[in-house]
Amino acid sequence: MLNVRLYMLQRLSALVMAPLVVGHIAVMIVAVQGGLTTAEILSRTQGSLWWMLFYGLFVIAVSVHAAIGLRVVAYEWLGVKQKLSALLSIIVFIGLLILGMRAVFAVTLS
Amino acid sequence: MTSAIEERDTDILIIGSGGAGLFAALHAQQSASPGTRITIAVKGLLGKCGCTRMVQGGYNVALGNGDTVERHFMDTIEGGKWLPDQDMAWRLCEQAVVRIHELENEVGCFFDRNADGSLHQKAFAGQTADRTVHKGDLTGIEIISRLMEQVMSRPIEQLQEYRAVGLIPAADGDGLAGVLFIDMRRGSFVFVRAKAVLMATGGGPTMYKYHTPSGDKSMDGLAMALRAGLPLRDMEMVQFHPTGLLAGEHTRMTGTVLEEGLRGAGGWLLNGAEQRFMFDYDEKGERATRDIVSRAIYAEMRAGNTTAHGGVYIAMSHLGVEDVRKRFKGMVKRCEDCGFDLAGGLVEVVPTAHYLMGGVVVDIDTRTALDGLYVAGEDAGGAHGSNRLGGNGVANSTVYGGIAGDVMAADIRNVKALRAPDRSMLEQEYQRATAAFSGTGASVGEVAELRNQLQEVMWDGVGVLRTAEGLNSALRSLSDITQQVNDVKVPDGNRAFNLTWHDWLNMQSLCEVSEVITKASLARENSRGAHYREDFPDVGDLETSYFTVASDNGSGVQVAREPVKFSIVRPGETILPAHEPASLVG
Amino acid sequence: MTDSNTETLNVSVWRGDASGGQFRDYQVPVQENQTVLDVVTWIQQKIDDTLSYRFACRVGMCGSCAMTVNGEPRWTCRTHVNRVTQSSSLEIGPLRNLPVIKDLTTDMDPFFDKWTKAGGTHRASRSRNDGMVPVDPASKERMIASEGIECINCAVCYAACDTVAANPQYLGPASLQRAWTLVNDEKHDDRSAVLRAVAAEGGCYNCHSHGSCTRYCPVELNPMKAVAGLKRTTVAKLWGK
Amino acid sequence: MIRPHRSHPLWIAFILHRISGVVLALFLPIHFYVLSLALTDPTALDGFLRFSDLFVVKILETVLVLLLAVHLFGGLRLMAMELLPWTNWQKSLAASSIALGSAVACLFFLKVV
Ligand SMILES: Cc1cc2nc3c(=O)[nH]c(=O)nc-3n(C[C@H](O)[C@H](O)[C@H](O)COP(=O)(O)OP(=O)(O)OC[C@H]3O[C@@H](n4cnc5c(N)ncnc54)[C@H](O)[C@@H]3O)c2cc1C
Ligand code: HEM
Ligand code: SF4
Ligand code: F3S
Ligand code: FES
Repeated sequence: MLNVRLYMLQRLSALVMAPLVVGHIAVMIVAVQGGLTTAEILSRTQGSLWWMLFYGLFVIAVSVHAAIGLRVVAYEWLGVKQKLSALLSIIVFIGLLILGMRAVFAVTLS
Repeated sequence: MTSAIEERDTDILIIGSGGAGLFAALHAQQSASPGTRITIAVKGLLGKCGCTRMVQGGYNVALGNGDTVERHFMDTIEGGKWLPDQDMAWRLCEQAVVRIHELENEVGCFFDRNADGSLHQKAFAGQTADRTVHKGDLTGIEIISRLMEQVMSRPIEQLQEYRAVGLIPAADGDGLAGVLFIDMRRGSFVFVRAKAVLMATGGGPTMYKYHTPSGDKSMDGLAMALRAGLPLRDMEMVQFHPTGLLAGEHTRMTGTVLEEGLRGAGGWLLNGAEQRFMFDYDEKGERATRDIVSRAIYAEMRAGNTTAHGGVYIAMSHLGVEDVRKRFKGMVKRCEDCGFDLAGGLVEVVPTAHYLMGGVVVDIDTRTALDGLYVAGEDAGGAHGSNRLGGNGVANSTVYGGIAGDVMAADIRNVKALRAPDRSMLEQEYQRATAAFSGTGASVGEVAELRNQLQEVMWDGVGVLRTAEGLNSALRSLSDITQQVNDVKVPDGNRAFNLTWHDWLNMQSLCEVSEVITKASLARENSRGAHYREDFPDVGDLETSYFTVASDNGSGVQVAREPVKFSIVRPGETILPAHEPASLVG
Repeated sequence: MTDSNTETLNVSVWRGDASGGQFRDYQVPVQENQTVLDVVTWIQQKIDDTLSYRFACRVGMCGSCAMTVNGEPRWTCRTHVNRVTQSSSLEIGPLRNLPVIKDLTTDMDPFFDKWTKAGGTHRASRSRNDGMVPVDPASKERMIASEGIECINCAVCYAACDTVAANPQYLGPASLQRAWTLVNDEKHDDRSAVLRAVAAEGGCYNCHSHGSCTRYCPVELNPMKAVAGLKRTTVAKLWGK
Repeated sequence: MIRPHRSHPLWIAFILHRISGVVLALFLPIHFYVLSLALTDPTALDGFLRFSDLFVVKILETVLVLLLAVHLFGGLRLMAMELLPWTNWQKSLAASSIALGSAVACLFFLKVV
């Protein structure tokens, strides 16, 4: 099911995400206090190249990572055939990437 | 009815996957001409049955540091009390050197090393040099696992859970045509034809109440050989190990070996009154040799000085509980798993039937009197005489198994075609094996009950201490038990993996060979090595030593005596150079 | 606690074959020093002579007797009944993850086929005519190889592993552990071939470190550690090249 | 029924890792969708954020953080086990990673409420 490449991609993406997740959680703990508003979020992120890179990278990594992860789970737990789960995995990857990038642009651009 | 028998062909057929069988398969595969079909058939799973896997102590081989093949040979001859076939013993000692290198370098075993990287060798009892190569105290697992891997990864056909039930001669009476098997998983019969057949089913004296060999062994090979008219030698020579675990009759753990090293390290044997007794029998006390200790324990038992289950105790705690725990980790854990505290408490032990020195008469190339049949390993007689040195068992099976593989590969080059079987023999063996289903006798539990009876009879009458009276009475009981076995009815609903049927077949083999052991014991009117006659306690004249040869030519088992040929060395002499010390062990 | 002769065990034994089956109940008298194998033997010898099971050595060396006992994979010849009974009842079935032949016996061929597939066969770098290689028993490599060498190929770990259950290609803990000993065996002629075998489809990357293999190995080996070693070594090789 | 052979620490660590991973992966599209509202429909986003002031939703958020944190530390533990030299306290490490994850989630919960 997993070969070296997929295995390494999953680990690599996880390693990339590790600091980003720490950052993300930290931001949430700090930001969420007293509730969130759209304006609040946007004022922090909008127009910031750094946040764009931060979340952009996050989205790429998580798309790769979750796609590989779900591929294994589909194969092992849902009995999805090898080929089909590979296809599914690609769909998940593209889907997450598009949705994720849209979200990143939404909060950082405009 | 023979139409119920499936047939298949091969060139070289090997029965058994112990050290002898696996080595034969490997060598045959290496040396046969390309395209030769090689098949290995075994009663259990490949490499997971038989006794080679259970070897603890190790493998005897002379590898220098003062030790020589000559010295190994002399120890083997003296250990066997001048009864071994000297040419076989010599070949064993000489080829062990090659085989151990093969095991390490080609098969991939790893044996324990000294700190400087060289092989570690220790001295088993009865040896005059540090000679025994080992892998901790699980040497057999290392040897068999590695051999099994080699055989599994080569083009060798495996027939697992195939039980050999009969050797089928050629129709024209010229040699062996093939072997009749039961495919145990399906419960059906398969006749395998081959140009050469190695029988390596590993003897194994499991007809005794207490025994060490694995449960699949039931003397099938020797029984088949006997029925095929082949002579068996030294059949009275049953080696007992002094310290088998005694845990009650209902557990299969009973009889399994507690290692020799326990006594060597200073363990005590105590009788039922918790008193040491070994010094009443021998000045070396617990450190005396296997046969002496076994006889002493047996005598205590007969005198009624026993523990709850009727044995004696082994005690280790005086050596320091923690030390024992560390030094004999495997043994302590094994005892603990079934509820005994070896390190701190007392564990009940009893002598237990361990090894059969006797077997089919073969030449030094494993050939038998029947063309096309070869025998190696514990099934073959001759190499050990009246006693086997600890560590010479695996050496024997691996050395001669390898030889058999090479010899068969060479011999079949001159065999043009498969031999046509004697159909009436095929039919006869088929009928014999299925007679269980047409018996008239009783119910569930009968076979197991008869096995218990057989084991009692052999233990009491043909055991550690023997007399003419006891042997004769055992013979009578044996014929009675055999009769009852023939009458048993085994359920015929489903023959697939029908264990009760196989227990019955085991009993058939065991009864046949028990009779041979008993008659051979009667024929030897002296006490040599493992065989002890209370009515003939003398060793007898060494110069005129004889060995027993039993055979059945259709009129019952007859035992003859044949003089030992001292082809290399005569009693009282040695082939060691004059300046060599008697022993190199400190 | 024991009125040994009168007390009985309620034993459920799986009966059937490849086409299916169900549990059947038996009453077996409690005895001291009774192993699970002894219970099964008692049933076959005294109650129901059609029961099939497998054993050979009866002392934990051959790995033929493993079964599922009260939901856990175990060697039965060395499992004392006291250790596993729950309110004097026992449930005994065939080992998981292997095809059933009949009752308590399974076909172990898939297990051994994977053993070979994982590269678990020594390849000779010298012949019987060469001397023996001196090997320092305390060298790092040898110590690692020795850790996993006493495997009795009982398939208990294979049955315990849920990844084996879920992923038919997965080579499983025992074969990978054997491969790991060979990767650390300096006598092996082509160790990178072993690494290639374990990195291929079905290989070591499929292990999710459940640790059930290590938890249940009756001889206390650590296949999980061996598989981690394979992952580490194969990945390092990827960078190294 | 969870069979007894699965009731040991490392197996529990595995199941937590897998479930957290799957739940996070399923949550992700929703998360992304909601954030994209900033671009397409800011009022809806505000509505959503007010909705998330509800106590139940706060709990749900905390659970997500818990899963993320547990998955993070569990994942780091796995990678340490696979890629760094072996250590013999895998069970303790597994327990610690779960504990650490829970601690982070607690912190989050306390701050949020
Ligand atoms: C507990 C124990 C410890 C020992 N320790 C030592 C030691 O330390 N050193 C030493 O040198 N020796 C030792 N021995 C002796 C040694 O194990 C044997 O002498 C040797 O291994 C025999 O090898 P073999 O190949 O002839 O037979 P085995 O290894 O017994 O193999 C026999 C094979 O034949 C198969 N078979 C049997 N019947 C049939 C049939 N009807 N059809 C098909 N197949 C059949 C069996 O299933 C098995 O595969 C020990 C023996 C025991 C029991
Ligand atoms: C923070 C950093 C993260 C790390 C360190 C990490 C680490 C890992 C690792 C090592 C695995 C492999 C587990 C295995 O093979 O047994 C894995 C699996 C997985 N991860 Fe992550 N992960 C992280 C974040 C995420 C995120 C944010 C998601 C969700 C979107 C996610 C979803 C998954 C999924 C679905 C799996 C598959 C589960 C399985 O195979 O058991 N991970 N993760
Ligand atoms: S690793 Fe342990 S459990 Fe697995 S096959 Fe080997 S001995 Fe059995
Ligand atoms: S149980 Fe299975 S998943 Fe890996 S750690 Fe052991 S092989
Ligand atoms: S019978 Fe050999 S391990 Fe249990």
